[in-house]
Amino acid sequence: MSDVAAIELFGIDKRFGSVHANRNIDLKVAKGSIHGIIGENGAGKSTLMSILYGFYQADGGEIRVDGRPAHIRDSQAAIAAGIGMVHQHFMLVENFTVLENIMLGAEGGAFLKSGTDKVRGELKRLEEEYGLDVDPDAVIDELPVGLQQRVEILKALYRGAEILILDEPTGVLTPAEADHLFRILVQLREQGKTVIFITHKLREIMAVTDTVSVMRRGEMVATVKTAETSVEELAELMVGRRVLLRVRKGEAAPGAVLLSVRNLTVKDNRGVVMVDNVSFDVRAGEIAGIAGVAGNGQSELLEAIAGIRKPVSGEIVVDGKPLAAADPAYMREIGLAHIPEDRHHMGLVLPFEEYENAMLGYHRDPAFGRGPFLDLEAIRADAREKIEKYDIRPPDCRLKTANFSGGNQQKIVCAREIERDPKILIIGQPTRGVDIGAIEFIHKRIIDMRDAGKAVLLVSVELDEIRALADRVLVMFAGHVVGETVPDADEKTLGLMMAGIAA
Amino acid sequence: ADIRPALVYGTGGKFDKSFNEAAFAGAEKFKAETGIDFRDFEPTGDTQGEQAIRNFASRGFNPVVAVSFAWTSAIEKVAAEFPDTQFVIVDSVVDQPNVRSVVYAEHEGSYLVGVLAGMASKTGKVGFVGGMDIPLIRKFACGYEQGARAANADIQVFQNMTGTTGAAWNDPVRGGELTKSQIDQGADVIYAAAGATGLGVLQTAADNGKLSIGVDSNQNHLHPGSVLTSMVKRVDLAVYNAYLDARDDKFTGGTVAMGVKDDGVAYSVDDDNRALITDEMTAAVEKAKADIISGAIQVHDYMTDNSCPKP
Amino acid sequence: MDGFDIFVSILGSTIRLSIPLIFTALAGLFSERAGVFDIGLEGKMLAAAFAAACFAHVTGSALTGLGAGIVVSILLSLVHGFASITSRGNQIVSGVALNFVAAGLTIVLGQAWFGQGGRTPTLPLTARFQPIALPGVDLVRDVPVLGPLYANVVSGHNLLTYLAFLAVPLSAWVLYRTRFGLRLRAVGENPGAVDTAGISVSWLRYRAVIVAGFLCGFSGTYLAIAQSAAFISNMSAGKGYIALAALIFAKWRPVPVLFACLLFGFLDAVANFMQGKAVPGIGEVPVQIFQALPYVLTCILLAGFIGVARPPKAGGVAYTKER
Amino acid sequence: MSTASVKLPNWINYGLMPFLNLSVAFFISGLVVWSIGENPFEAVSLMLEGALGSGEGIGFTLYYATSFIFTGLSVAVAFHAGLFNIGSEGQAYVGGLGAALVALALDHYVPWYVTMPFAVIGAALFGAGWALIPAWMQATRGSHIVITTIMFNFIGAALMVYLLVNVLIVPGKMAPETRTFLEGGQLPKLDWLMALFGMRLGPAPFNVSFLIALVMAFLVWVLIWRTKLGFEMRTLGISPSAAVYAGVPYVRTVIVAMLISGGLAGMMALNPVMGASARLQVEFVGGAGFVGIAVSLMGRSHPVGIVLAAILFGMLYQGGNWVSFEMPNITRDMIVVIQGLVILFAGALEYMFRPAIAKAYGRLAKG
Ligand SMILES: Nc1ncnc2c1ncn2[C@@H]1O[C@H](COP(=O)(O)OP(=O)(O)OP(=O)(O)O)[C@@H](O)[C@H]1O
Ligand SMILES: Nc1ncnc2c1ncn2[C@@H]1O[C@H](COP(=O)(O)OP(=O)(O)OP(=O)(O)O)[C@@H](O)[C@H]1O
Ligand SMILES: [Mg+2]
Ligand SMILES: [Mg+2]
Repeated sequence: MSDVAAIELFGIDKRFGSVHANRNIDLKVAKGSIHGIIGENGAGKSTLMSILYGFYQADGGEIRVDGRPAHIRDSQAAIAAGIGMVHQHFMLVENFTVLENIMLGAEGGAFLKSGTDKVRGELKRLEEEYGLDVDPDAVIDELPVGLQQRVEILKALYRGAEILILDEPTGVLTPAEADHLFRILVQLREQGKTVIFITHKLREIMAVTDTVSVMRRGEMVATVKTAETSVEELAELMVGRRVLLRVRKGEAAPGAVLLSVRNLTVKDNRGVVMVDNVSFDVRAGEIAGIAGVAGNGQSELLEAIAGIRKPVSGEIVVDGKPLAAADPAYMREIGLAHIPEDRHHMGLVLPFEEYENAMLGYHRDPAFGRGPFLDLEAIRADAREKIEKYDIRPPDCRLKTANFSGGNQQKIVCAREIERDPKILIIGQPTRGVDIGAIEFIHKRIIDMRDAGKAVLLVSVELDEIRALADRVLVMFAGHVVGETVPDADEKTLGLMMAGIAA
Repeated sequence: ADIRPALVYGTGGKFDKSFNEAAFAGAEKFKAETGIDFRDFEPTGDTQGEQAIRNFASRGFNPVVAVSFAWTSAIEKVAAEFPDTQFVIVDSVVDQPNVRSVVYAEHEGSYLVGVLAGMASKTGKVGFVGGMDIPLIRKFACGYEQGARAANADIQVFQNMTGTTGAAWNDPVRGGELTKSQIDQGADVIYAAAGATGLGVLQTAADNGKLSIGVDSNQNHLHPGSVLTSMVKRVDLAVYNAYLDARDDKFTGGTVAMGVKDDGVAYSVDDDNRALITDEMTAAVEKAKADIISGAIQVHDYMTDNSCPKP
Repeated sequence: MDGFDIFVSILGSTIRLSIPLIFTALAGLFSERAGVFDIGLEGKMLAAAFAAACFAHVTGSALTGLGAGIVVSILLSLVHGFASITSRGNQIVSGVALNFVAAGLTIVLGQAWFGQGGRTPTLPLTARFQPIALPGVDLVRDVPVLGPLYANVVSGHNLLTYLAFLAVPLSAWVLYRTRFGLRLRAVGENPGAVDTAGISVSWLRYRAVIVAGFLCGFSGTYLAIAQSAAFISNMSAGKGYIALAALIFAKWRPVPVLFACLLFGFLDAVANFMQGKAVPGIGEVPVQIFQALPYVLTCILLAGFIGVARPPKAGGVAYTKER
Repeated sequence: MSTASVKLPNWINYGLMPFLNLSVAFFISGLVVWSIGENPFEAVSLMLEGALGSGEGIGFTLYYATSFIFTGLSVAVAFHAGLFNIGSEGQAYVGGLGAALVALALDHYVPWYVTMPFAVIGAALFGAGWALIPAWMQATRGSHIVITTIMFNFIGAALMVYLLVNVLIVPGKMAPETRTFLEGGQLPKLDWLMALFGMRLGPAPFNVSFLIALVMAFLVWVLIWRTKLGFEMRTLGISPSAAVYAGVPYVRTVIVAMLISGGLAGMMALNPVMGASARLQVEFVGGAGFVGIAVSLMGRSHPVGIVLAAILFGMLYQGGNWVSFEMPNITRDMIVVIQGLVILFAGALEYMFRPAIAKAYGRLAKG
């Protein structure tokens, strides 16, 4: 690691319409270092890196590579400047082979013949050097995500990247794979290459980086030497205040089992088993939390319980009655409400006016209109009531939902589901991308639900959130519930469980 | 009388070198002779015809001639709305006092060109390519077949229709393909009764060194030396006569049938095809013509019973 | 005429009827594999036919006609490209619009220039692509079986026909063996991958639609000045859509495109031949059955009953980085 | 900064931009007219005169508009559910069969107002029937509805020609069409309506189906914005994933939306078949299904917008007929060109001016 800066950014600014994704950002990345960047969802990390990689154009600011001003008009220029990037969402052509993906853009001539031989040779070399082995003739579609990411890394290395950007690479990796990745990163550093590494996971930052920068709401709030900081400090920097918000909550008074999952197995869209023979119960008056690293089957589990995804086998028992073919409408009818983990994708229809979203999913309720018709007056009155009660701002039920901020959008979803007064509430990532004030409000509501004797199942990748809310914690890893513990269990135990190491 | 003549073509278009162009020629002839100009209109679709006919009538055009059976219902309607306007429909019959219906004995004319085809064919196989598959075109085909058989009892006649909608009048590509198919099957004289589609028939026959027979207008000049003859149908006369009668206040309604006898249908001979027709052929076809006029030959009209006699 | 002669005749006809489909379907292939849906194939073909006929008429040269057909067709492609690549408009709507414009404009201009109701003047033989007799035709004509096949099916077509058959392996080669082809296939599946590889998505897609225009230029020219001797209004008569069907039927792959087009051409040829003839045991089969068959087959394919037709993943969507 | 996500006020989105787009379309049309040696201003004034200059002209304009309202609504309903139905053409064609069968069956026995409801149902059922298979294929087999509806347009055309030529044709008649319906099978003209405004309808076939179209426009409005089904359709149309979450049954909603869309397209047949020609003819739809796409686009898929856009296209049609009659050098196909340009500029190039406008607006708003 030297003092020469591989990358310097001055005053980078970027807006997407009304969203100010990057605000006047300065950053310096030392040559031959591993530089971590952390920040909450939506903080602007990907945007910044995409600007560096020429994928987006900044509205203002300057980029220097190796001390020289670089005009990175497009990715071509970035590649020429020795920058490679592994995107958060892979940029692979899924029906191409590994070979074709690696060649794309670096074919080495108008005809493919000569290029393929070169790629094969180079792949062999990289495989030997870093242990990055992958069958060059495999079709991407058929590779597990871990290997797909490896292809992305190979792509960058094949193009001779001196500076490698990895945007949340570990989200899709098993702990073993992640460890392998870290070894490769260290190896790259030893060869004098520079690595920029984005993650949410503070542990990873501590484990592998030399320097870490923290982003919050589009701003670069700090850059510190990893050796001189701590997880606690980073967390505080990231969120802007002490994280461990302990909501006041009394003792749980668990009652009868309301929701019971029996030997559930669920596959994702690609046909991969994501939930593998999982069983657990949730009782009235308790919050069961499911902790785990993102992508370990929590999403699929929630979707299966909500009736959105058909399980392969197993059953879901509500209030003692096993359900045959569940669908979301039926689940709502029997008193199971669902706050989905992605409000933009599922929970809301953004172009709808607020009141329309305030009844989404409950629109067949006779209270909202007789027979086939909608009673707009009743619906709007109901929406206004919720706006009032949840302090949703601006208080206008005729406003397009897209025009509400993230926190208020989440309140719209919460209000809709909680105010139905369901028997069972299942929640995914209730406070993702939500500001502190709204977090507290939402947490309070969830506790109220418990205290009112409802069964609450909470899924969150934020361990702190789980520990603050849950009465008992189930840990999911690789599709299994690997253990159950109390929320006060020490962080180390929990972390190990989440990594699938201890039982 | 002072007249403002109007003319509405069929959907094949004014310059189809065939049916519609014949009508145009009649109107032009009238104009040249009398100095009275006419207005014409080319509808591109069925729904447009009625509007055009009515437009002419309501603006005081008189007489209004509509060529093509496609305007039958239109004339029925509009003639009732404008009882003081005189209408002419060609190729169809509308029974109203102010409508003159001009129909042709196409079967007779087709019989004559059939005789020529039968004699000109070396392979003993001749073809017929029709436009839209309607009784009228079957009438052409049936007359042709009878004539060809009269010339050569063993003749084989291939028969194809281009289509079943109005587009069939304007599809030379398919016309050519059907012709090629008939040529491949051995036909060496092909008769096209298909409006503009016939252009493709004549073209393909010429390209393949075979003979063809034109229709409605004299089409011999289109491919000199390849078009054996044309079955001319004097649509020009229908238009010309209507205008003339109207000018002379002699316009009458009712049905006018034009056959071989009144030169309403005929086979054409000119410099372009004279070399193709031998004296023997001339003799035979002239005899057939005389026999038709005299009644010695009764050419069966398909439309009387919707069937064609098979040998 | 025996069965074999009929067979030879139908094969010859199949080839003639397939040629415009082959060019057009290949055009669609390039465009759609690059992620730009093109239901304006019909319009491009028509416009090219018109331009080819006009220029062949004025200059008396078939090659000039071909050049004009190609240029006009590429111009329309560029409009489609502008709408769907640069303006990120709806590609279906753009295609529909161009079909309208081509159908109308060819007639309006044709009528204004030639006064023949949208038709162009009939071309002399010299201004058209003429049949080419391959060497040895007369020698082998009388050889049983192979002779007629060679003389009537293989030989005796015009230049464009042979080009169409060349275009298929050439397209396959371009698509699977060249840099351009690799990138083109990639951009239809995941334009992000292409973009992050430092390749301009827009320029790549523009090149793809230009190739599509180029190929439609051939199909239109074939219609007007090889297969016929003039432009006739609406002479494409839905062939663009049949070609589209063939493209789907072939699952967007070049060699299967050839066979799909030949199949659909064959159906058409059989329809022509079978007209008015009775099939033993069934009776006369309405021509409409043959006309509808390509579409019915394509639907059956699309319904997944004969394999799955998976369109290029990014097809029909404009590429935007910023939401 | 990118302009793609700049929000613009409604008057720009729904007023200025469509106006600019239309203006360009007409400007280019004018160039075409000018290039063939005719006077575009004369053409425009003739067009307006033909379309609006007399009771008869207005009658024709509204007659054409009626067809476009139906097909425009048809496209819009599917569109709200996220489905691009370009099969309205074929659905209307087959719908004509439904209307004609009812008219042929009843016209001897009952007056038109008894026939009418059955004809409406018949036309809608047949149109919906023709949309059913593509809908089913989209819903359950994932076949792209754009492609399948194109295919079904052609299959429908083949079917209808077969039926007209071989089954429905009047023996001995030339044209492949049914017999003329008696009065009991005809929809009466709206002379009285025109008379209210002091105009004479003349022979224009402006008929009762216009009123049916308006009723349908209202019902579509109710359906889309006032019913649970409409809410589900819109949810599905905007966000399929949210629709899953909300328990909107995908297969059922897709099929129902397409059936309604096909039914509306089918009803279009009432206008030409029972309102104008009083018989079923080949190719009577004449492209109205495709015009429906343009109408729906221009009307922003809102019934009021659709009615207005349909009237605009009706004016184009009737005005175009008039122009081609008065200026023989301009064939009626000029209208096809104008339509194409309108679809191109108001549809596909909808956002052509957006960046420039957004920039100008941004500057204005700031300054
Ligand atoms: N292409 C885009 N168009 C419009 N807005 C965007 C786009 N990409 C990102 N944004 C917005 O910019 C902001 C920053 O997003 P970015 O993806 O950079 O965040 P991030 O820090 O990478 O978050 P995460 O941890 O979830 O990946 C967010 O509000 C996001 O919604
Ligand atoms: N996609 C969008 N389209 C239109 N307007 C938006 C969009 N996203 C945000 N806005 C507007 O920008 C404002 C700021 O949005 P942002 O998500 O940054 O709010 P925030 O400060 O993070 O709020 P919160 O704390 O509630 O999350 C919002 O109030 C909203 O009006
Ligand atoms: Mg990110
Ligand atoms: Mg926010």
